[in-house]
Amino acid sequence: MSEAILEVEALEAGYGEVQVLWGLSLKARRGALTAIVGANGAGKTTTLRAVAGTILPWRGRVTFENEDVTRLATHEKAARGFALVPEGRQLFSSMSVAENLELGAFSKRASHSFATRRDQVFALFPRLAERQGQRAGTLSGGEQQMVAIARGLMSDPTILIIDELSLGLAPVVVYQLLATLKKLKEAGLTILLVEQNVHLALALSDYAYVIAEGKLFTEGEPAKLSAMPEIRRAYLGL
Amino acid sequence: MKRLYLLAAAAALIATPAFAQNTITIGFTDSVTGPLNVDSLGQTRGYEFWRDEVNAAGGIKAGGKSYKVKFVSYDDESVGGRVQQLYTRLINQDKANFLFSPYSSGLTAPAAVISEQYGKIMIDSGGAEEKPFEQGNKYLFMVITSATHYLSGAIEALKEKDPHAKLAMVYSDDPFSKDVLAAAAQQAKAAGLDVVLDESYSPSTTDFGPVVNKIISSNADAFLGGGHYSDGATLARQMHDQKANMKWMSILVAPADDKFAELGPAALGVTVPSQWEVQVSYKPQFGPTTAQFVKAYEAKFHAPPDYHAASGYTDGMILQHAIEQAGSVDPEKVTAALNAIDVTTFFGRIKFATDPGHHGLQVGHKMVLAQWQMINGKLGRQVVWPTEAQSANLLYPMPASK
Amino acid sequence: MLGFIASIIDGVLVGLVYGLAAMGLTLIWGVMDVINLTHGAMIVAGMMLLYLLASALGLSPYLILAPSLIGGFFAGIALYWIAIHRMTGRPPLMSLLSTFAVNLVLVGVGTAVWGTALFNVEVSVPGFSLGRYTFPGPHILAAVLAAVIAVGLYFFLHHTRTGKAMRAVANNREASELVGIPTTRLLAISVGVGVALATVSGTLIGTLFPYTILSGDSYELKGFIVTVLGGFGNPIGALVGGVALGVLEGAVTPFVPVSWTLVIEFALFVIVLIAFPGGIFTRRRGGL
Amino acid sequence: MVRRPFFWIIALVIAVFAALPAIGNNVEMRESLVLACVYITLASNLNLMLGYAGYINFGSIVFFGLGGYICVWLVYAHNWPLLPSLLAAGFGVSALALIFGLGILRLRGHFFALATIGIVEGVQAFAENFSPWGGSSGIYISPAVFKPFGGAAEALWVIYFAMVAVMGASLYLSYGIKSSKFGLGLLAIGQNEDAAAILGVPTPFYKALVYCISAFLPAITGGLYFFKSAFIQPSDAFDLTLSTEAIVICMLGGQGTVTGVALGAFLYEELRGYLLTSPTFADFQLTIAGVLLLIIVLFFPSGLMGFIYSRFPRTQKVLE
Repeated sequence: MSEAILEVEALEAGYGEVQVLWGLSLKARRGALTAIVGANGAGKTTTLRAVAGTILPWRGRVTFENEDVTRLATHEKAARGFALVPEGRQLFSSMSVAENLELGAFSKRASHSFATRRDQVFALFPRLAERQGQRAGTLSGGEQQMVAIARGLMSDPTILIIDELSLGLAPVVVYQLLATLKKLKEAGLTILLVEQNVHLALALSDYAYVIAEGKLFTEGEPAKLSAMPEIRRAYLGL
Repeated sequence: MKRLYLLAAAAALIATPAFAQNTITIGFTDSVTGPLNVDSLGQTRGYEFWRDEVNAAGGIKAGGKSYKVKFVSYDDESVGGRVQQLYTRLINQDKANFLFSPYSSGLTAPAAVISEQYGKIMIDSGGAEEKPFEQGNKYLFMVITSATHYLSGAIEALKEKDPHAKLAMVYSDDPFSKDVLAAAAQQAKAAGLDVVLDESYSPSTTDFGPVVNKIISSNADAFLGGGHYSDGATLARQMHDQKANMKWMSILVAPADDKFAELGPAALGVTVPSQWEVQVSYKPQFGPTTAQFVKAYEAKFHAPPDYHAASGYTDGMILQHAIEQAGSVDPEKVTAALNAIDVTTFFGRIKFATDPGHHGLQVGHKMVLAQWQMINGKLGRQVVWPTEAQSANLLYPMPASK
Repeated sequence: MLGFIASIIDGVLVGLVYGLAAMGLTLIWGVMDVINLTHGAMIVAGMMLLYLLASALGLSPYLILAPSLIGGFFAGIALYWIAIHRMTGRPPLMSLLSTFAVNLVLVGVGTAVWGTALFNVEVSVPGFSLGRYTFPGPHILAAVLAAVIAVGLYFFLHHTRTGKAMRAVANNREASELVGIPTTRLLAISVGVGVALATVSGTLIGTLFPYTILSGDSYELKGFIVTVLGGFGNPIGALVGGVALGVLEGAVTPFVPVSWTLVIEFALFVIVLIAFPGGIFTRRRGGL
Repeated sequence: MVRRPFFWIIALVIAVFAALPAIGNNVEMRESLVLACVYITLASNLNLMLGYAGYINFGSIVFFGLGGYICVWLVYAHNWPLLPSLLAAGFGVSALALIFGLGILRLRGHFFALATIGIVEGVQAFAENFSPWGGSSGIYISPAVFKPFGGAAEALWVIYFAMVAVMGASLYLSYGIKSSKFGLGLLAIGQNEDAAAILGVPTPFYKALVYCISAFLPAITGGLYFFKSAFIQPSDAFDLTLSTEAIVICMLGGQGTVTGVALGAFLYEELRGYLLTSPTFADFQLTIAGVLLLIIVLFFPSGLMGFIYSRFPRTQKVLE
């Protein structure tokens, strides 16, 4: 196994006086697709927000490429190659697709190779090339998710973090997107995927963490997890 | 909260000297802040100039005593909202014996209500509107010519120069200006002049472009209007910028201030009804002559006095005269003395109406008409009307815009 | 008839200036949902700078636009850190009050220093005449400059890195942060640009009319109307909204007493607000 | 309600307001308290909109000014006695508020706030042009109208006590609404209007109702105030600053609280009065007011009551 790019240790976080995460630890390894799964309200999105810095962790440590980034502002993390595709897409809805991609490459590290990266992204999502001039808010759900992923890729990420890839999308669209993720992984990109659909996550990932009630429930290779009776009962409906 | 009251009480104690029996307190509000600040400042300087002169001369002498004059004044912020509270405070807490008016008709009217309620004499040099004098007030006295007569001189002069002049009247939507122009419209009609435009604009107007176009469209060749300082000056500048080419322009208040000269060519030829100008030469029965007044004022403030300063000074002078005549500071006796006054000062003749329907209204004083002309290469005001008082000939038509 | 045409032309000229005066207000409003109540005071700051520099150094008024722009920008940055930064995420009332407080301070200091005396800066630029009606040169120049500034701002917002980032922040602050935009700095810059627009418009308006320390208020009020007509943050919308207002004033004046224009304006304002919350000329909120 | 301590606290406040200036015939204190009464009445009624339902209304001054105009006009032009004139002002303005409200209450947030500014400016411009109300010169009433009260001095006391009564009524109204189901619905609207509607709060009706109610007492106070002044003109009746001050007061005291808003109004009036009349501060009173407000907004956003509650948590049980 390769070294960990992102390491989260004993993370505690919450909103106001409500604590959501109670000492969570996990790692994402270089070149691997790591999944975080769990039921609705288990703390998956909160984990990502604390990691990305949109909320400030209460305690614990986030290390990214051997650097402590726990207290860094979100945009500074983004500048270090940290791309989060947030839940609900969060596109710049009144701006065009092309502008969304351009903004994806806002950080200095991404701007130098802008044209090549854009071509790569368009090769990955030919639909977006056709819709460059359209306002992002007027696209279909699947197309919007494509823009969101494409925007993340434009930043030349060291790690691509995707929150709830499948939420609200038709199965056929989800399937296409998964195929794309697979391609990206094969090209060597490190991916951290948060997914409510445990089936999907386990099918795709190299390593997975299961969270429940803000704590780590279990972790391991997907094959091992799918074999565990608790997992099968609680998450896979078998 | 208590502490604030204590502070205020302590401040009042410190401010009140122990030998209060030989001091009279005069209270007023002035517009330290807000849009009326410029005009109000002139009036306040007039008040203060009078006080300093009286005190330097040993105070007001009446009934064998001499009274030093003390002022208490507050900022009314150019709005009427607090005027009544402040005058009530002046009367009750600061124990003001007499009151002066705030600046402008809009503020004098609410203040007059309070002075009447408490039976305090208020001498008014800031509000020219007549309505407050029609309420049966007993203690309100106006030393300046009232709004009704502001433009009568202008209309007489205009009629003499061009009996067929077409008049545009555009004025600020405030009590004073409306009162002035309503009277002027009647006088113009009586004089056979043709009023082709008669409109008011909001006091907050900053751009008179459409108004000026409307004046041009009305084919008027003479203009009467304005209101207070800012709007009047802006109107003058835009009339000039848009080459309205009037033969005659009379604007209220604004051109009576020396700062009007800043408008440069836009000021040239503009006339203004003025309560008083440095050129007038009435023979005073008491008090300074115009020359003495101007000289002393300039020494103190390093600027020539405008009519607000002169009328403010007159407020004090007339009050002083009435107290001396009455030989007492008793309000009823001083009121009687004021009712009986008929004198000429450097400011002109002063006499108050005594019939109940107009009590306190000024009936003695006359206004002059001043015009901005080039004097030795510099812009300045000359008295041009009435002819017997003029310091220069009226320029008609006014010099064309260039 | 000629009079009516003249009124309309006048309305367009004045309207462009209204649009410019509103642009800073609507930009800050659009980017961060803050109504900057210091806007009027900032316009006056631009006017005062004009007076001070033009009378003290004898500079041409149009040269003073540059220091006005730069000074306004830094004043805006200061305003952001003093009154707006801590208000992010709080109810809209809070930023309204904090900017109102700063406005009180500015007007208070200004009044203490200058009183409400009138200042006049003379500008001689040849004008243009239509029959008896004259359109003074400074008005034409100001209108042209207003249009140029609006187009420049449009270009800045749509074709520069910072401008695009600003629109992104207006559109979605969290996503902006996620793609690496330092949103706090961008917000500060936005307020800087918004205030710079206010001071520049003040400097320009100062060449048209005499003014006092309180002259900004009416432009601030007109700015609200323009924003409602033209939508948020959109410089071209502001210009269109301004012209609509100016033309309305111009078109109405020949027919009704001048004093009724305000009643008509505000009645229209409320009706438009109710009928098109979000502006007539934009599709919806966030359309920066 | 009568059993709760807060009911008696309000009664005590009314008694103190009525008694303090009356003892020793302290006219100066009375005049200061008149303005305090106006501020408390305006701010408390504004608080129904702002603190409870979360709507920023810059137009509260319109209720005050229109109430003043209707009352003064009826007294002046139609020789009505004071009481029916006041009632006509109250009901007339409430009816107008309902009409305005139906239009602008569809707007939210800044838009509602702007529309209310538009209404203030529009109504003022209207009054300046409306000749039955004297246009911009306004209406003067002759001192003779005070005769039925036994003269001006007596009339001023009667008016003062009436204003204290209206102020007390405002406090009871705020308190009564807060502890009612209606008040709960308003607070829900203030928190999240859409959620409130889903939970079954009839939001359009509640909003219109509270807007209408919040107009009644300010209109009556306006009537009393301008009757007392014997003079009304548009620039005083519709001064936008007073509306803004009412909002500042709600913030200062703690929006949504009854005590805080009343206390805030009182303190504000005393402070402004002090700054305005203090020889030391007079020149910089605007600046000082601005700095103080900024400090409060920045560092004490929950206002006076927030501060009191956090320092003395037990007060929460007694105060509203």
